[in-house]
Amino acid sequence: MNNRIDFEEISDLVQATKLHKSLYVDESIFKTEMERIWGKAWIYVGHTSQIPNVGDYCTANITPSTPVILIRDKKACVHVLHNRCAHKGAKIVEKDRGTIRGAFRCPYHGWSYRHDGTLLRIPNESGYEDTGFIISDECNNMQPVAKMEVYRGFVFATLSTEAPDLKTWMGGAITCIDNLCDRSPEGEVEITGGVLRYEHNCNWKFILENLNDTMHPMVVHQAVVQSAMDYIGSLPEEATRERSLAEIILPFGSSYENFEDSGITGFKYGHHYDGGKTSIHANYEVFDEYREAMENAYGLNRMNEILSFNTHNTLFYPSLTIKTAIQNIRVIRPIAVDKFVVETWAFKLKGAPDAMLHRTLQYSRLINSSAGMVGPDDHEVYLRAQEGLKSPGGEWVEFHRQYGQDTEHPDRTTGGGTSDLDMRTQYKAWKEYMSGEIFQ
Amino acid sequence: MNNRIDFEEISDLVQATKLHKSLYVDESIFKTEMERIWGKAWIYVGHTSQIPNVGDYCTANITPSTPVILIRDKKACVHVLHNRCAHKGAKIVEKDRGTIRGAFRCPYHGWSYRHDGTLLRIPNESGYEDTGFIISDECNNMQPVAKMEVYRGFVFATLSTEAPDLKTWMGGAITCIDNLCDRSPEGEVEITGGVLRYEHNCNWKFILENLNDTMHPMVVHQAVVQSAMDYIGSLPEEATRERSLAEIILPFGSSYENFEDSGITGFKYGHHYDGGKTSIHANYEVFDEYREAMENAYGLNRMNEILSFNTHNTLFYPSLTIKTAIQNIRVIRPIAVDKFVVETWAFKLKGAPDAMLHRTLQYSRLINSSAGMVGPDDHEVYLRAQEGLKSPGGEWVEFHRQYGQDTEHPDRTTGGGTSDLDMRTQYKAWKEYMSGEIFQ
Amino acid sequence: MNNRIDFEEISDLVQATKLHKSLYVDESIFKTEMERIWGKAWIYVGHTSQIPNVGDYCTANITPSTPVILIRDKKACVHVLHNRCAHKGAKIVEKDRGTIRGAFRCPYHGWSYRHDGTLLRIPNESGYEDTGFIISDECNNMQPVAKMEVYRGFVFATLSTEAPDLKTWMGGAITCIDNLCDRSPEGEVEITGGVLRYEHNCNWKFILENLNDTMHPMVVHQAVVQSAMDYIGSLPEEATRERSLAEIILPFGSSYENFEDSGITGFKYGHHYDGGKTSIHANYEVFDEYREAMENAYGLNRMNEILSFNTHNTLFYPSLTIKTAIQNIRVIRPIAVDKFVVETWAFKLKGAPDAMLHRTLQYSRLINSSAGMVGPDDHEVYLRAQEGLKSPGGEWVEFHRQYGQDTEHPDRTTGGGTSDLDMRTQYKAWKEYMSGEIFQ
Amino acid sequence: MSVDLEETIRKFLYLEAELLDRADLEKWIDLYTDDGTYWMPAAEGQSDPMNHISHIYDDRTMMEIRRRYLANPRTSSAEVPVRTSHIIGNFRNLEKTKKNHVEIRSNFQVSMWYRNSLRFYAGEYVHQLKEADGGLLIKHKRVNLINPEAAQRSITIYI
Amino acid sequence: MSVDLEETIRKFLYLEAELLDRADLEKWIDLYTDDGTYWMPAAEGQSDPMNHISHIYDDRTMMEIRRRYLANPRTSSAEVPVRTSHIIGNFRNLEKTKKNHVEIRSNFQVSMWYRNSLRFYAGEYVHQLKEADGGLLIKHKRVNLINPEAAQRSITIYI
Amino acid sequence: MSVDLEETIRKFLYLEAELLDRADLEKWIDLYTDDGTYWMPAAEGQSDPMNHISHIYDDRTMMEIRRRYLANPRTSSAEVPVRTSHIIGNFRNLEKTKKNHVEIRSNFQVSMWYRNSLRFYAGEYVHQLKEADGGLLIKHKRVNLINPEAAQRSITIYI
Ligand code: FES
Ligand code: FES
Ligand code: FES
Ligand SMILES: [Fe+3]
Ligand SMILES: [Fe+3]
Ligand SMILES: [Fe+3]
Repeated sequence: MNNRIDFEEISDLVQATKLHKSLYVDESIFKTEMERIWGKAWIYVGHTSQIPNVGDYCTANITPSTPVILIRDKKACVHVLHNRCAHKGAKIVEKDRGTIRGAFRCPYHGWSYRHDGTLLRIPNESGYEDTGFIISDECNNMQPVAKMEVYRGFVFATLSTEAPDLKTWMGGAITCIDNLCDRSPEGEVEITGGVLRYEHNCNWKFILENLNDTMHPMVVHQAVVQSAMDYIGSLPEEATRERSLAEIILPFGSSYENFEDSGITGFKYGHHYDGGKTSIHANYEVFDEYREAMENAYGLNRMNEILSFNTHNTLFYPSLTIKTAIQNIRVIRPIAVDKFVVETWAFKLKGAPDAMLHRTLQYSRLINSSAGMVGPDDHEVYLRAQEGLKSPGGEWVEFHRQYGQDTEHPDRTTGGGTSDLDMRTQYKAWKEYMSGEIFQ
Repeated sequence: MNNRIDFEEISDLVQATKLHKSLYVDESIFKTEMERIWGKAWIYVGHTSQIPNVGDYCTANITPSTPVILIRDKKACVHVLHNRCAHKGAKIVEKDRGTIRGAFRCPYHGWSYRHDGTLLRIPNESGYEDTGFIISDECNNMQPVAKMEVYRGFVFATLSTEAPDLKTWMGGAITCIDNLCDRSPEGEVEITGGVLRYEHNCNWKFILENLNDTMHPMVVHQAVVQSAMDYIGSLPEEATRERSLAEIILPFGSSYENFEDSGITGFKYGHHYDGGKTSIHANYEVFDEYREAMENAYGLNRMNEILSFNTHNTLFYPSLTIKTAIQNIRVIRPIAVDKFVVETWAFKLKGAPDAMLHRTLQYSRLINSSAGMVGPDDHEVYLRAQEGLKSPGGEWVEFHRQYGQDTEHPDRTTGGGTSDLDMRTQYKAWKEYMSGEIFQ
Repeated sequence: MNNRIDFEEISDLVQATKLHKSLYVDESIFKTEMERIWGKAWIYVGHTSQIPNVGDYCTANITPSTPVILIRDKKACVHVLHNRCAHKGAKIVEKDRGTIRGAFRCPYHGWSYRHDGTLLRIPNESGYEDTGFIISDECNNMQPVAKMEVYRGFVFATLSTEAPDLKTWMGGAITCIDNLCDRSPEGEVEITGGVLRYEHNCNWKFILENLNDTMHPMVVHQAVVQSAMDYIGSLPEEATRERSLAEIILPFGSSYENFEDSGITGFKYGHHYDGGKTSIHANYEVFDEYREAMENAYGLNRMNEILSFNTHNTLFYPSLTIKTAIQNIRVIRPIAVDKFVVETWAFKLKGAPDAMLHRTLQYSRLINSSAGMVGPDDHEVYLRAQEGLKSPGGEWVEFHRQYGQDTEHPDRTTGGGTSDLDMRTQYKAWKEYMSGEIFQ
Repeated sequence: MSVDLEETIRKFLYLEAELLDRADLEKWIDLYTDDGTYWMPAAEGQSDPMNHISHIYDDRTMMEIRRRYLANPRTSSAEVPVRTSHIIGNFRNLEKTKKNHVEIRSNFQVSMWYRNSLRFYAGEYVHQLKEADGGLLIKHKRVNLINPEAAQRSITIYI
Repeated sequence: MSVDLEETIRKFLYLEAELLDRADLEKWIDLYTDDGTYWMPAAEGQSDPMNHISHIYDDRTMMEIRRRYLANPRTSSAEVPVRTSHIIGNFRNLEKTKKNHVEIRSNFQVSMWYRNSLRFYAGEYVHQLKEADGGLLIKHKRVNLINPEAAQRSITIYI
Repeated sequence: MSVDLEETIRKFLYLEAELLDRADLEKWIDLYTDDGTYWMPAAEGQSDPMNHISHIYDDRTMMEIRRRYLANPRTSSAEVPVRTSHIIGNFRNLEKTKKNHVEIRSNFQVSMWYRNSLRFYAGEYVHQLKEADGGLLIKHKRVNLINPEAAQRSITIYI
């Protein structure tokens, strides 16, 4: 009934400069990942702005078989509960989001639960008398996850009671969440404008490797950049609106030098970002109205500090990646060894002009949508790798770039923007989770 | 090549008042069930009224990989044969039903077999001379199942040579088959009006647990009952036809008290029924013409005895459930750990007015059809449980209701109508079959 | 992570006159076959006429997870390369065929490779300096298969370095390739007219058993032969064109005697053919223009020798079967235990009239197409066997026909045309491959 | 039969389909005559809704109950909405069956999204229509699935 | 080209589809001219039925044999019936190709139920039609599947 | 609204579908007005393309880039061609929205073959059309999928 892999096998699979192909295609490795990584790490569930009112809930899967509910109770506390009736195990809610008025009610036999998951009522309860059933036993509640914490509205949950507290786990990468929120003149962000879900027919790790893989855009996205440039070239001089629309695509053609300059910063537990001082999105226009609001809120210096901290993708390994300068996030939801879904959500910076939200949504639509002009080519190369890695024509995936040349700091590691530091960072964490070295 | 579970594991999975969730979601348990329960118990194959003439056959699957043929031979004997050619294993017939004129003929090399499965002819047989092939060897026949028996037209088969005879196995539940047949003024029933097949995307045990789970209708079927009552409320007084049509739905809103009164009766091997003295269908109209025919056939006392024995669902564990008062049956055909098909068949009571058949069919259509207003909500909660039981947010399914309060009789156990006696009865049998305690 | 079967188990599964059903339905046997048979035998990849020019390529799967590329390089050498980038494993080409101008270029990070697979360039290569990465290491090339050889344009590849050379492996069956090519007045054939792909939802071995199973046509193809004869009977005398069109189907109704006469010849490694002196296609018309070209090319005697060597199907076990007299081939591509694809390709005899190619294509269309009148009935009986062999109503597939009556020659075994010599030949090889007795 | 009539009928059936796609069963029922019926047989060429099982055979009573049922917030099978798109085509065999009554056949394909998966229903419609007050009403709608005998998953709509 | 002609052609193609859906190949063949042909190419944009393989390229001889074959009780692939429903739409590019001959393009989707599973065929039809005796006959029907090069499962019908 | 106009519109939409099926985006863009837009919302009944995410919301600028992008030989997701067949039907609710502008609704089913598998998209079109120079142009096309909120696989075409 169980074919998990041994701890000893793990160390052979992840070496200093190469990974074994089985990481991507082996079902038992996937199952083990679901237990030891996704079943232990802090996983992003949702944002409190999605559930502003009492009883509002949204749902998510922490692992493919761990559906949970994020809900706000009558005292405005938020809870992350397993979406499972304590009676005979029925999933309590089926929709992505909604509002629970009064109490949860299981659709099978009508057990009801408060917003915090505690049992409220069992219909015809007298049948349990003198049977050894203890109605007050906690096992009769909808179960909370092992731990949940909220940081500036970002709700994370873990299935491990041993996980360190959320801030410790985030480490230095927390500055990216701070930066995102600080980009609001009010210091607060809210999710708005719905969600895109993009089904990927490949292993979940491909997208994490791709986020800060700066060697790929020049190749994978060459066609769309050429197309945009070709179109721009065809425009009459006065077509400024068209030109500026088309320019949203150009950063994907940034040179290797540009990318090298942006640098990569890695943290414990696999988190990392590229950029910092600069990123490929550093040149997007700053709207006057926004600059004014920011300066009013923070003063010139602090404003400049905030806006000049420019990261491209920040990964909170393994589930959440943030584009601070764009104000969107992507969330990874694994499904099978060769299937996962990416959710793209947009943030509104409170107090910022609507035009910024419009740009965020435009970016999501053109770049991250399954019907965009960037995501599908990334997906295509993942598919190619998913198929190619089954082949006996090779055993390994290599990641030597700038190996041995990273700089260690007390709380982080930094390296060149075209290095494989992002790979080294995440696979160090992968190995530690999988071999049980981090926490149980 | 084999990952069956050990006998020892079984006892941990089924406890006095709770079941482990793996029973519903674990594929190796499903495979083991197919061998040890479905591969041993008497499984309902069909009814002799489906094959009235020589050569008539119908097919069924005893397990997902055990296709069999029920056929009537030239002497009017019925046989249950494996649907497999002795030569190279081709399935001989592909349709659900039909008539074999003369002999079975395998579509591959033309081996032919008599209605009883014995080999009739091999084309170009001379090639077998002096090869050690013994044409008269029984292994060259279409193989019969280990045992088959017919009771009042109901054909059961078992793949176990050790199974007790059918009547012993049925025990006291046999009275329900008797009652169904006795409800015919001629003492005979026949299947008519075709079959509905309903694909369930969940474990087969959910429907068996639901049959006499009297705690669910008030909740699961609340909406349809409300709808019918709301509609009835909207009718003008004179709309008696409409009102009586709508009333077919009301029993699904019976109160817990009503259900409690109907009682549950359990037998060895997992069989059980609710009702007896009364059931939720006890109040359906008895047609005058029918009452007359019955009284003529049986006399008043015996007629009343027959008609007052009112059971709702009688389960012959694990494959057949009968609604005597409705005159339909449902047959369970497992397919995978999360898939099975339910067949709904209607019986005509010979000598009864057509209106009774019409009502049976109407009931099947409205209640049991995949497009009905009752079945889909039952299916929905099974789906919820199938998903919820994969969650780590709980390990068990509980069934404490009235635990320790059942009454033991020599040949049966009785308990309250809202008790979990139905669960206790079937999981006792499940455990005995799975641990090899009943018969091998 | 691995559930291959033991060598000892193998010998029990294949006995002198019967095969165990698990060969067809057990997934671990299928996986083992892919390693030990398809991962070792010489597998047909394609024909050099498909890639006439520099850079032309076509692709194929040697096993379900072994995609390879057949390509012609600048010196007109052909190569069989694994379709996998050495960097991170992406499949390099995705289409069935095409032309690589200049060099292969991986779509992910742009590594480029010469036509022979050797690494040409890594973009931004400087990142690999001082990292221990050795750019000249062969592991950075697109890997060639273990061995490849070409015989008269037929390209075979093996994943085993221990395989004997191709001619040795082909043994006496090689005369069929010679005969096919010699049927061209110029001694050369070329693939033309595209390919038909037919998805079979059953185990790959069924079609190999069927090729020279002469006991099946009279039964399986009885309907189409009857239909053609019925149609011919309906024709007025003068309808000679219609009659001759219809006659293409008649050989499938050949009598057992005819088939017996054609004989079967088996070779080491599982190869075999039926016919030789004669075959069911021996009576197809020889076009005058063709006869003339042949006589001019070869002289009368040699021409007669060539044309009178008449085989029906010649199997190069396990991947290629040739109809020399028809000039088409079928190629087997396994996908899963119950799925494979058959490709049908037509050959043009260089120097022969177009009418012969038209007939070849007509034959493929009517007989081998998934929309033909012969293939679908073969497929139907394979489906029946695939289902029937899961049944517990029998354990074995028998093949006694003329057992003990074959004639052994130094390099081949001959037997009656309706014998099971084809089965004995291929399952001897199956057992040797699977038990590791042939080569590793 | 005039082209105009057929065009009118097409539009009417498109309207019927639109109401189903919008799940507006209240208006949809109004398209039926008081004695109107909806039939989805469970066997190929089924001749009889009474003596043989059907998937659905609803008169207006059952339509009225079903409409309420499908809209009821407690109907757990409807917690997740069903979304459909009907394509009706191949209109043919328009004939007058009796005074003010016509019958027309068409083919349909219905794409359905439900519980995160896509499903398809296909087959033939037979509509018996009644002309009344210058408009049309449905006397009887028969839905001949191409697979009426197949095992069906839950069907919580009219097709 | 008149709207009337196009409407007539539509009705004619609906009739053709109906005969296929009813598996009435006898009547279906009668819709073809004596030299009529049915072609399902095996490659996108295939120019030639003779020098390149096709899935089907039947003249009336092969139609006559295939009709008998599919109806023969010994045809094991037809023991379980095939059921289909055609939708034809997007009629376009109606043009006169020569005297009494017109060509029209349309799109089709065919839903098929066979051996307990649902399948779909989709693509484009090109019909070459001949006007004769006030009626229409099919001179040539070309079936451009959207996936002519794909591995196909058994196809035991005309699409 | 005249039957003639509707017939003209149908033909126009069939032409639009044909250009999509032939992947002739150059001609397809020419069917749009200079300020024309193509919208595939990501939510049922979505009211707004600006403040809510969409799958696609392209003006001519993005159409022009996308057209070049899909035809670029370096677009790896387009190395294997996408093949489609559109069926448009159930035309309805034709109405004049302002001078020279009409709106029409229809249902669609698109069968797609891509990377060796068949996919289906279904839903409702809303076309806002402008009459110009005796011909029609698309001012706005809205594609209401039946499952706009579903997780989608890569969509490398206009539907
Ligand atoms: S399963 Fe939830 S109340 Fe019974
Ligand atoms: S498999 Fe039945 S006759 Fe050969
Ligand atoms: S995977 Fe091929 S270049 Fe990186
Ligand atoms: Fe990218
Ligand atoms: Fe129920
Ligand atoms: Fe054959």
